[in-house]
Amino acid sequence: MAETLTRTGALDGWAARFAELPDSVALLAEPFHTMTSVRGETTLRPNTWVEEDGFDAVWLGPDEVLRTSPFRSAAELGGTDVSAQRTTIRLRGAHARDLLETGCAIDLHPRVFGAGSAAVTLLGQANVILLCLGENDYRILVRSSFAAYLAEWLLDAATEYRG
Amino acid sequence: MQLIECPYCGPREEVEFHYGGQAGVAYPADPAALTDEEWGRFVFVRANPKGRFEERWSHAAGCRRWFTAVRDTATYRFSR
Amino acid sequence: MAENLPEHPDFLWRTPEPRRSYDVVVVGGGGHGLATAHYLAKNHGITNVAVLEKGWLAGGNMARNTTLIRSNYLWDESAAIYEHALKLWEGLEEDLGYPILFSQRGVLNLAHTEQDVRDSVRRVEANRLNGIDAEWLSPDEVAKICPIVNVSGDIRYPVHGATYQPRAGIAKHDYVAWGFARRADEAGIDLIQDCEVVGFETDGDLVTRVRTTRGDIACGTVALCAAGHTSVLLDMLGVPAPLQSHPLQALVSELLEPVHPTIVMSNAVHVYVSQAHKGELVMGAGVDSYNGYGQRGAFHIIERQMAAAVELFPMFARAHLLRTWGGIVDVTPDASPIVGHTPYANVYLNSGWGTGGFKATPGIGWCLADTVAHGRPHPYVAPFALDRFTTGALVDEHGAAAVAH
Amino acid sequence: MTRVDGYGRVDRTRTLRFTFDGVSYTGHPGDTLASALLAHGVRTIARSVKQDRPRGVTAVWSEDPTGLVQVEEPFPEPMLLATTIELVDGLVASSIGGRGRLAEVPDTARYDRRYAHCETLVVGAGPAGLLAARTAARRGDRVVLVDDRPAAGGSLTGTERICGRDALDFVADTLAELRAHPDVRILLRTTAFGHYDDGFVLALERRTDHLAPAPQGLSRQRVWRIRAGHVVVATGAHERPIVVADNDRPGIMLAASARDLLHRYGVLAGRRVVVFTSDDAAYDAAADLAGAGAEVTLLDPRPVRGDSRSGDYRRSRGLVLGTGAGPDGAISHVFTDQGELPCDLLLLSGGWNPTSHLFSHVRGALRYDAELGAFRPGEALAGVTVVGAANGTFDLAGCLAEGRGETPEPLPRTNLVLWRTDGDPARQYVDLQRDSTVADIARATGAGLRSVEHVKRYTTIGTAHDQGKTSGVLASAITAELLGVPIESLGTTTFRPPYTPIAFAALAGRERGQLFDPVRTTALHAWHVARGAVFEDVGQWKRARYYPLPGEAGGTEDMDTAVLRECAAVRRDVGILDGSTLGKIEVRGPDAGAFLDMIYTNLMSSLRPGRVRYGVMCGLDGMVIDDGTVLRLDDEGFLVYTTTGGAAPILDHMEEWLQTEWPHLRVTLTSVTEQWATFPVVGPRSRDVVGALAPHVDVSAAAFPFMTWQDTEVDGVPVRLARISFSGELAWEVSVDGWHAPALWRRLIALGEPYGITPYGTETMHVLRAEKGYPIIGQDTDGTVSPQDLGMSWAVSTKKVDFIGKRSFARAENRNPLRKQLVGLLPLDPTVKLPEGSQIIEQTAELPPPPVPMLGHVTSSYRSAALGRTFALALVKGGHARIGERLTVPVGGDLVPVEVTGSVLVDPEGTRRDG
Ligand SMILES: Cc1cc2nc3c(=O)[nH]c(=O)nc-3n(C[C@H](O)[C@H](O)[C@H](O)COP(=O)(O)OP(=O)(O)OC[C@H]3O[C@@H](n4cnc5c(N)ncnc54)[C@H](O)[C@@H]3O)c2cc1C
Ligand SMILES: NC(=O)c1ccc[n+]([C@@H]2O[C@H](COP(=O)([O-])OP(=O)(O)OC[C@H]3O[C@@H](n4cnc5c(N)ncnc54)[C@H](O)[C@@H]3O)[C@@H](O)[C@H]2O)c1
Ligand SMILES: Cc1cc2nc3c(=O)[nH]c(=O)nc-3n(C[C@H](O)[C@H](O)[C@H](O)COP(=O)(O)O)c2cc1C
Ligand SMILES: [Zn+2]
Repeated sequence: MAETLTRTGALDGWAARFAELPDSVALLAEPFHTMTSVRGETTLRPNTWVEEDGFDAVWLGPDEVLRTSPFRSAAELGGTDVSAQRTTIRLRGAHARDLLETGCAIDLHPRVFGAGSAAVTLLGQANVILLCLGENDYRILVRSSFAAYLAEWLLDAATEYRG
Repeated sequence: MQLIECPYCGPREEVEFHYGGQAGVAYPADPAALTDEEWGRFVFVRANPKGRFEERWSHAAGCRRWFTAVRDTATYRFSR
Repeated sequence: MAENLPEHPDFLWRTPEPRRSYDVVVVGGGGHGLATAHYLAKNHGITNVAVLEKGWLAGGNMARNTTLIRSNYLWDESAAIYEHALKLWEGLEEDLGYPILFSQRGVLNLAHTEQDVRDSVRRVEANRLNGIDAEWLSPDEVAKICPIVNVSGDIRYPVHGATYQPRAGIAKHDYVAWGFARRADEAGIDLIQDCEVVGFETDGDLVTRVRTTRGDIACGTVALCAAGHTSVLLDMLGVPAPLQSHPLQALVSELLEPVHPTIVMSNAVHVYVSQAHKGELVMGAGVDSYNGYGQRGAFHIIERQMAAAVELFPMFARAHLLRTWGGIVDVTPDASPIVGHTPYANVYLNSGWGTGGFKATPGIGWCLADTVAHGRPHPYVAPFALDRFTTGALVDEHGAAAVAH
Repeated sequence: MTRVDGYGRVDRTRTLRFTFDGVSYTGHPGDTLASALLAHGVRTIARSVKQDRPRGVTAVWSEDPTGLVQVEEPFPEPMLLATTIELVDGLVASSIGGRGRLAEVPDTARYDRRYAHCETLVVGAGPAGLLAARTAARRGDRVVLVDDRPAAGGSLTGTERICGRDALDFVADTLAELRAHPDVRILLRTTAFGHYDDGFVLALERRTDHLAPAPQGLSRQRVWRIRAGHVVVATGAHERPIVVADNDRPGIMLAASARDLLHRYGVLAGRRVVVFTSDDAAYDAAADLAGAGAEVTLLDPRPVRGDSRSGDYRRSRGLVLGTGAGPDGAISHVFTDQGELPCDLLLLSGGWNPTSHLFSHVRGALRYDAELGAFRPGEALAGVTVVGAANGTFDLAGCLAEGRGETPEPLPRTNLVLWRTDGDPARQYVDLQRDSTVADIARATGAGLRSVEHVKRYTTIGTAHDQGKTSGVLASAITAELLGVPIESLGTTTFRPPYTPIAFAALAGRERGQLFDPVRTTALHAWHVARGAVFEDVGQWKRARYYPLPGEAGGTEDMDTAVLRECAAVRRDVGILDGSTLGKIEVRGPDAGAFLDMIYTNLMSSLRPGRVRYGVMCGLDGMVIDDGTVLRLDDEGFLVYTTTGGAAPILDHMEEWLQTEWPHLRVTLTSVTEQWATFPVVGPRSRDVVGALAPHVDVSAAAFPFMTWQDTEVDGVPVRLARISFSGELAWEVSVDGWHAPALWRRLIALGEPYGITPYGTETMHVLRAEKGYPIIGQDTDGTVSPQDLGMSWAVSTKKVDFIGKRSFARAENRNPLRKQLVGLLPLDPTVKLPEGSQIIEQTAELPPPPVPMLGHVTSSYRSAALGRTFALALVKGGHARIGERLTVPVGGDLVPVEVTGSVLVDPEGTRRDG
């Protein structure tokens, strides 16, 4: 067999188009983050994510936490492996929030949705998990089958900032 | 366009929710014991008041939890 | 397209004081109640009738609907009553002596997926066997009938074809109501506005009096024609029925020169459009998901509808939304009406027409009058009895009713 | 030219060129089309819709009922008000007769939307709104301030003094202060057009039309979706006319509008001006127009004038009764109770209507104020405050006080409420856009109508683009007068969004073209595209329907040829399908089995780990809603496959039952639809291919029986193999995580090459399953079909006490032997393919007259490579008992004879399943 089983990210092939964007709305695909869904009561505060020991824990609901890590395996994280269920897009730059506000209804003001915030919500017509990493720095987790749609949507939303 | 309070996630836009109609309609303990009419009523008939209504919603695009809320069907106001 | 609207007759209806007693009390002065009154007088000579309306006459869904009239329903039971209605529409202007601007410009129901195509063919074939005019059209044929529809392959959900009912049409809703009202009034029937029914007095399985905001009224027979408010009345009678009231919205554009010669409906992209006589584009979409009695709905429904409209009709991009409004429709589990007996021997129910009862107006008025006059369901409404939810003999018209019409 | 020096805020150092009705004109930045035309003395700019009478500019902003034009350049747009079109170089517009014309060319402009959140939204940047915004900003609120005009200041003309300073300086300072707050957003050219529940306000921002050429990339218009903790409505008031005969001529205007034209644009709309008013405000107009050089006569029916400005105008007590026109149809004189007066401009002022639309949108009740002759907000609404003229407070000091949140002392009123003067009702226009007159109202009341809602619909008053901004209250008042009832007993008609007309495209936003609805794709999408697949829309998914090969003469195969080829290849050799769109739900927990026993009609808890079972789900009414296979993963885990369309609804269905009915069950549900890519490898040679893929797995029939699954690894990547067949052939479903899907798929194709592996699409999949009589939920069912109807009684447990839908099977209708049941149909002519959807009737040589009783319909219909003929599946009344009978299917004009068969047409014995 010539080929070994290589991995493919849902947004492989978009890098060139992402690269055309200005720094103020930089998009980056972050493929291959391991993710697991862990069920049961959680001590995490609603609408937040935190860094734990080698992974990030994202509050998805009163009895569901998503663990994500770019380097750990699903077995290490525990729970149901959902690594390929969603893919990850990083959005940052001076207009990152402005861009999200063209399609996300929740209040993204840093006082309300600052670093450490997380929300399961809609962006455009895609269901996403939105994480705030810092000012104008976001991670967007989207169902893999919606990834191309969301990428197209984000690129289109960025039209205004292309100068 | 209502802002609906998810008991878990807080206020979110109406579009994130799925409506579930009347709350508190229990599944019959023994469906086989019901007459056709009683069963038909359970399957199809739900209250439809004008005014205060206890109803079910699910935060479909968010935490996916179902919850019960009280809303006035004439004013659309939720009682908080 | 008529340049000017016609002159109205000099007189429409009286404003009588309610009498103490009537042979028949029709609750609800919408299209259905008024048509019932008209046919009670015309077909059965019953004129000691009051139509009680809580607001202004025909100010409920009758004032709010998008006036689509068609009979191309799937099931035999539905086809029969809607086709009966359509035939009446075809002679209604003469019957009422009122220009109701009934315009048979045809309706296209677009298909956007393979399953839409199957469902469409199924309905067309069923319609034909029921003697209802129906055709299945290719995208090119669609474009011939309505050149402004985007039938190119480059939209998200390309048009795969459409069903076409040439005899379908629109009418001027208010004039229809007023035409019925005028005839009923002429026959001596009392149309009583600002008269809300707030309760019933019963004696065994009979309702003896109707309590209203304008006093109690003794009644022989009661016909409930309260559309979105039916549940409120049934609650007063303690009769459970599978009805849920939802807001349904519609909208119009400003007046435009004629561009849209027919009616186009699309289930998949959720919009339907016609151009009224004055020139405004009239559109509707789906119901809001939740129960509501507010005659108003959420704006995202309108926005989605506009997206669908511009997608299907690129030319509409710079038409302007002029006004939006909402009505309250009573929806049933199988998207078919509930008509006929109630547990009260002298109370007849007419409800559940949901998003599509305008087109039935003359038909249901005819059949309900007949039902009241003879004390048994007219054959066309018999299949729509309340007890079908017990037996399971539903008339599932979701396919035909997925989008408001 | 009627432009006067020293007035107006337009930039006269720059000249803009535009064309109206084919004639070229000039104007200045800051002009509107209306002000520029009036500056050139062009008074007639439209014709009325019914009577084809000339129409000019009646009011100076969005309340204008008459000045509708069609813009042609830069892009055609119908029915715009000349008063709100900002002048740009190269503008081309033309007059219209009350109806617009839509462009033939597609609109290429961008439209988008944006969300905003704030504690305080202020609508209207007049004095009241500015102060309200400033107060909120100083308090630390996040503030959004919107105003539909290009500049803040509202109806301030610049002649006023605020806090001892020039009003416009005060405006500039206040704006500067607001701009300095980081959390204040000021949106000019932005109309709040709809107010919904919970502080939700929609506003349209016009971003580029005033810039010529429009900048690249910027959306032309933007819909702001504002969620505000508190909404301050500071939208001012609309002046309304007094109705007099022939009041519709060009050259007749509202008094404040003429004043605004002078101060904002430097345009003196007439030289010989008659002002007819019963209120004090119009005295300002008289004084200012006189000051700018007009000859002004003011008529006021009141015996003593109120406390208003004096100026260089004549005033007399009197009434205007009608108007006369010159040859151009524009006003030339007025008839008064004292005789005729020549004029080129008549200003009417009958009082003011608070612009309370946004208050009314959220069902705020209005109350009639007899002193004002106006409806004003009559109750307090939570979360909404109405301030300034919108609240019926018409003096500047009062407006400022309300803006600050104070309650000013009401001023004594001196106005006289006058709706109309004597005259021919047929010439007294109430709604100038709809050509509706007092006579029309009289006809309506004469016909017996008693409600303003009826009068509106009878006369069409208030239904035009302006929605009765200046005419609505007049109509109520005149109706009241004619009926002899108090106006408050009639009220107004209902205010509905939008406040001003909004282009459809603006509301569509970016949800157009491919962004209209999400396109969902599988991990293999790129491969399908490269392979030339033809796609099918299945819900939001794009699924490969078939893969046409290059045909003869440079074309490609048509669908029939491609599908026959794919089908034959699968049954002869081996094929592979991208089945990744199937919904997948992991059901986990100690009670998972018990839960699934309630969800499925058959028993699931008895399934052993390593095994697979097919199952059917019904709704409460006993009708099939979905089907699919279930893998038992381990003691507490199941993997449920749903149909592609069922993925989301079935997960919702399960969650609903679990959370609301059986919360005591210890079960969790996790969607893993995209986690797992699934490829059926199907056909006699599938064993070879799967064997080559997983050499460590014994794929013999004995070791790997039908309806079992095993995990393995390929290059260290976990791969799941399941012996499931949706075609009757020997088959495995190969599943792998989405990351490795493309590589594994390519591997399978490479390994399958020696065996002639053929990728096939959904169409072939449908044919293969139909040949075996497997139904597709949603195609062979329509929500009215029970498992028994499908011939699947075997999948309905008789052992279980209960499951969803079970009780419904016992209803009368479910036991009706004439229910429609799934059967096969073979056209007697094996080349005839019945169109799907065709209806079925009793055997007949001639179509009887309608209504023809129908027995059912064709649900699936294909050409079969295996059978060498066409066949169909159908739902037929009492179908199971009719097997062997002949029936007729009308197709177009033909009557196609068919024979009813069992639904399994290929390999009914099931011999191919194990290879
Ligand atoms: C936006 C919209 C679009 C629609 N489009 C179409 C379409 O295109 N084609 C179509 O066929 N159908 C359409 N419909 C549906 C159609 O309007 C209704 O099915 C039909 O009008 C219902 O019958 P009606 O006219 O008698 O109802 P209504 O006009 O609603 O009459 C019911 C009357 O009962 C009165 N009432 C209620 N309770 C009481 C009481 N307690 N006492 C006294 N009076 C009472 C109400 O005030 C009301 O006037 C649409 C509906 C809406 C809302
Ligand atoms: N003398 C009188 O009788 C009389 C009558 C009325 C008003 N006035 C004067 O008018 C002024 C009223 O001040 P104010 O601040 O209340 O109102 P305003 O008229 O000065 O300002 C209201 C602003 O809101 C804008 N607006 C209206 N609806 C809007 C919407 N839906 N979206 C966005 N913007 C919208 C208007 O274009 C305007 O710019 C005072 O100076 C007052 O004295 C006088
Ligand atoms: C077919 C149809 C056409 C209409 N055309 C117009 C129109 O041209 N202009 C308008 O303002 N309203 C129009 N309306 C809407 C009515 O003004 C009004 O909104 C509707 O009857 C509901 O009443 P409400 O808004 O008073 O509650 C139309 C309504 C219908 C049903
Ligand atoms: Zn939630």
